Amino acid sequence: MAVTAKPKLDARSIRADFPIFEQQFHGKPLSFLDSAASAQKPRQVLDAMRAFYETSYANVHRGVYQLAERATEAYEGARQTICSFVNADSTREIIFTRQATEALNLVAYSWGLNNLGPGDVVVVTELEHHSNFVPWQYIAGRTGAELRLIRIDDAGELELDNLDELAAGGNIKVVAANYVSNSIGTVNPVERLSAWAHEHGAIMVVDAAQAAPHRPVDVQALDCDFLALSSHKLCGPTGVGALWGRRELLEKMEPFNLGGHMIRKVTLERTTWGELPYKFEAGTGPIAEAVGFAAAIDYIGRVGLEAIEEHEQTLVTNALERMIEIDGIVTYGPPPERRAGIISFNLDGIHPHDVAQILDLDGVAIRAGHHCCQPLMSRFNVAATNRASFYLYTVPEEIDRLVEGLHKVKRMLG
Amino acid sequence: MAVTAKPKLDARSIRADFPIFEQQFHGKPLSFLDSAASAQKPRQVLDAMRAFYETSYANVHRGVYQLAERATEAYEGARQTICSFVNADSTREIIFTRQATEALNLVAYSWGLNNLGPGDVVVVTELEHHSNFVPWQYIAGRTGAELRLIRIDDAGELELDNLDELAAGGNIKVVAANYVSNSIGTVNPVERLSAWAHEHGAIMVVDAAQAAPHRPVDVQALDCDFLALSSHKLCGPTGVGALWGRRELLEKMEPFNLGGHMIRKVTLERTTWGELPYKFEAGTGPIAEAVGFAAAIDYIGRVGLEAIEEHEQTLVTNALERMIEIDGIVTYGPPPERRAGIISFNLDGIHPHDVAQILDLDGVAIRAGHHCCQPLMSRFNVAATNRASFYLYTVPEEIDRLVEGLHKVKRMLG
Amino acid sequence: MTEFDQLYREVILDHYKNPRGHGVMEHADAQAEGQNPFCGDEVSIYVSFGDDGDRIEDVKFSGRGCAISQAATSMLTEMVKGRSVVEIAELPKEELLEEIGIPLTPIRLKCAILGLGVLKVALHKAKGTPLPEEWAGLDELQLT
Amino acid sequence: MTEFDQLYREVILDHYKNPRGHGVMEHADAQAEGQNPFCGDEVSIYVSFGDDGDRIEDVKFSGRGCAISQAATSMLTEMVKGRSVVEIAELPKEELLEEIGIPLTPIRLKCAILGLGVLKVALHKAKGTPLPEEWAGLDELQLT
Ligand SMILES: Cc1ncc(COP(=O)(O)O)c(C=O)c1O
Ligand SMILES: Cc1ncc(COP(=O)(O)O)c(C=O)c1O
Repeated sequence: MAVTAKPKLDARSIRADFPIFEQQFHGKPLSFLDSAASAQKPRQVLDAMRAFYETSYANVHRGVYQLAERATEAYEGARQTICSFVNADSTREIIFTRQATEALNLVAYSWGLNNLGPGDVVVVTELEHHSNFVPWQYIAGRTGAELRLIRIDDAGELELDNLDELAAGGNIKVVAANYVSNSIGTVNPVERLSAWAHEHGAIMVVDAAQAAPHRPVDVQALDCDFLALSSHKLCGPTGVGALWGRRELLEKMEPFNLGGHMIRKVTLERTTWGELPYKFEAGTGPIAEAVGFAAAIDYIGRVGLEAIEEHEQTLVTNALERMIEIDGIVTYGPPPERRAGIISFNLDGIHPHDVAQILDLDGVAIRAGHHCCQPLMSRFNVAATNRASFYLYTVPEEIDRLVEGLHKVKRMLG
Repeated sequence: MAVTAKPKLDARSIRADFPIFEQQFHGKPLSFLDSAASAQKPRQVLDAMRAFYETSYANVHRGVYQLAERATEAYEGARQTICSFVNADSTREIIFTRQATEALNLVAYSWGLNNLGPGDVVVVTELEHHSNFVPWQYIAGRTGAELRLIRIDDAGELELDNLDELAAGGNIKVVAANYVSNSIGTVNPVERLSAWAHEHGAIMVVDAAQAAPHRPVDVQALDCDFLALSSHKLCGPTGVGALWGRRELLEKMEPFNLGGHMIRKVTLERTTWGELPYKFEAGTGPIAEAVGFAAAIDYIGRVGLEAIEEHEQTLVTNALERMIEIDGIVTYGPPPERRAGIISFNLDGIHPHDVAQILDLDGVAIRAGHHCCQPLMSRFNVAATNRASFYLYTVPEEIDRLVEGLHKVKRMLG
Repeated sequence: MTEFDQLYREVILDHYKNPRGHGVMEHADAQAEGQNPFCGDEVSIYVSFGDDGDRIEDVKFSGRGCAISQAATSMLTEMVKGRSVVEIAELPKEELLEEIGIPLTPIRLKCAILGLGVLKVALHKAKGTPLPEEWAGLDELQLT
Repeated sequence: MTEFDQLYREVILDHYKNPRGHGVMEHADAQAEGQNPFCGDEVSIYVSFGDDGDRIEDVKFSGRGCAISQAATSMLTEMVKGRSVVEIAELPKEELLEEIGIPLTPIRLKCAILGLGVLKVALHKAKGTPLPEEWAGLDELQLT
């Protein structure tokens, strides 16, 4: 990448693009600090979908008439946008899915069911979201393969020293890891895991659901084999995500969902599969959602992912500094330079539900729970944490409000 | 159902709700006669989704804060709307999927993979859309079960006389049929198939993707076990559909996709599944799409499904009368009173692509192809047909334009 | 009254800060654990019956949860002591909710009634009292 | 010129109504079938080589398709006769498209080049000429 002038991001003017911030909650403006669960949507994305429905909507691919051609062009254009976004070689490697979860299930079922067996090992990390944990556990269970964990240290970073122990006495076939942890924000050394996976002849599956909104994701640089995305985390609509997969692998794989659009020829005796990527896209696709997904990628692309990452890092650094001064607070996760804009924490003795509830009464929205990471919660020996997460529309005052709110919680329930 | 005054539908005023009709194509107004592939969207649906994103958007279920509660309420409210729409007993029986195709795959994988084996028989009809054919063929293949076909007669109606022959020498486990054929509009006697399936101890799976937009669908009256829907066919957004399933069956089934939201507790050793319907809803759901789906159901509900059915029947009767006068035309399918607003036809010697292309030049959009029904095409010994399909916004002039267009095609290419 | 005062009214805070019946019972006549799948909170309930075996003599609970769930379970222990097993097995959740007396959103409702659900499971296991499906499955995890 | 005239210009209609090279070849030196997965159209191509084996002597085609695909395949038979196997194996689709000379949307493009693809498959099978993956898979269905 060329060296460019330092990226800048004007969160206040970005914020004006997001209609959700125009209303008040409990008589106060909204501090939405839960973007790691799902991001808000800018007008540009909503406009793109509406315009699509109003002027270009039809079912795609088979229609001869103009409207169907327009719709197909928009849908395939969105695929091209995603292809560039992750720096893939070809749009044939981009499969539209419902979200990252389904993308990961597609790999687990379609690759896993047919390639795993007794003696084989699937390695996941203790940091995984359930969506990159449970599918592997389930398919390993069905096929007789074994599931093993890369553990984390107390700072929430992967323990990579004993990887070779982990590999002992088994045939590693899959390594699955998230790029950024949604619970504690850790940025994982995916390149290193890919190299290790490939040394063992295993495939490397990357869950980039939480990374893609915050930093550039480049499948060539990561040298992985599969990568999963969700639109709704990066300011796009719900109902759509994508799987990138290495073509040689996708070509050898069985399809997952079956039905319309993914076939070549159907007879009673036998069905043959269509070409990539259609082989994996059964039924009517998330057409308008794909258009919105692409509009969101364009939107965050215009802001600049480097700028977004820097903005979040400034916020996290600042927030962490002020939060650790609160008496009895415990924060989880690595230092700011190795994490995305996510802070998980607990206030000693006060349940996260109460923290989140009291903050909400002041219009500050954070998440409280296990964040779909129960293995990680067990590791830290808690049932739940509070999580504040930042995004391109987060302004510094929201951190003030968060910190003030936490002081108030302590006064009330401490 | 109580006897009510004859339903009325004012297609012209309904049409004004659909922004797509405000533009021109090739300098002519749009006659959109491809609603069987996907319906256009009224402003009311687009507004509902936009308002949701602008005022109530957050990820659902786990958030303690107000915005998340609002979003959850809207999402679960949509589930309630669908529950009433199909007359299900409980919202626990309504599972959000991407579309009908995924709903059918869910049943084929989750029920089929674990309940089918050698000696078992899966029965589908020759009328099926690939989405209710290929999943069964694939899962039957994986499990060693056998796939058998209920054939159709020359009018495109199921041959039910020899059902018992079909059952001979095998253990019927699944009967899968569409309620309305998307290719030729046949309305199938699902109640009768359900009774037959249950006599044999089989489950009855109904693909209602094409029925639900056009006539009331009542899972109690149909007495089926599973039923699949797509939002985009009934004026709702893409990216969402639903599966209704009988609770006793759903409860005994393994999950399909795995990940966030569908679990109860995850440990390295073992994961337990959440309650219905969440057990089948891994990952972030199609939240805004569900809201739009419900808005579409409300919309067509206000117009009235009986009124829609009657309107389509008038159009079909009229169109068929005029079309059969065209020299060399072949139409497929049953008489108007036993079909939905769908007419498949061929103009002797002229390829459907050319027919559709020439009609498009006059702003008339019809579909040409196999309509994802290759087994049916083989039955009629054609590679493709033309298909004109009508919906609540179709006005009689569009039939004039269609018929005129067909005459023109004959002049040009005949 | 502010929203805060409504939600965390004095009696709730009192039960939260000084929970009644908090602790473990060594030789319980009935016992169950359960958890709220939405937040992962876990509660264990211990019951001892009176000599006739038909009455709840004492109830204790352990585990951790939010103020609402802790306070609600604490109130529950006071509410059920001395009442008959059958009566409590059938106790509508509304009775507990009335006692709690604060507006609850669906997600907080699950916190408030977790203890009651686990108590019903404990009675079901020890006495075979009916367990409506609303309450079933809470204890499914004891094996993990 | 109207859009109709553009799309169905005279030469297209002529080839469509009077296709050249339409028919089946009994003892073809090379042969393949293929289909357009989007519309289900099927085309069979038959080739006979000259005595040296390096040149295309004759080409015939059968199957059914739309005006565009029929006309394009008909034009193709005229275009390739007498040319070398290697040359046709490498023939860029643009050359055929230029000959067709009408604006094609992506979906009609597939109709237009189906015959060319099947021809390339036939040469590949008979002569082992390279088959770029753009053309692969067209004949996958011959088993069904
Ligand atoms: C009868 C029938 N079944 C299934 C489908 C598949 O619908 P979807 O693509 O929305 O899953 C369709 C739509 O084409 C249909 O008409
Ligand atoms: C790291 C990570 N993986 C996977 C997911 C699942 O995303 P989705 O629910 O959109 O499939 C999430 C979102 O919660 C996530 O943060």
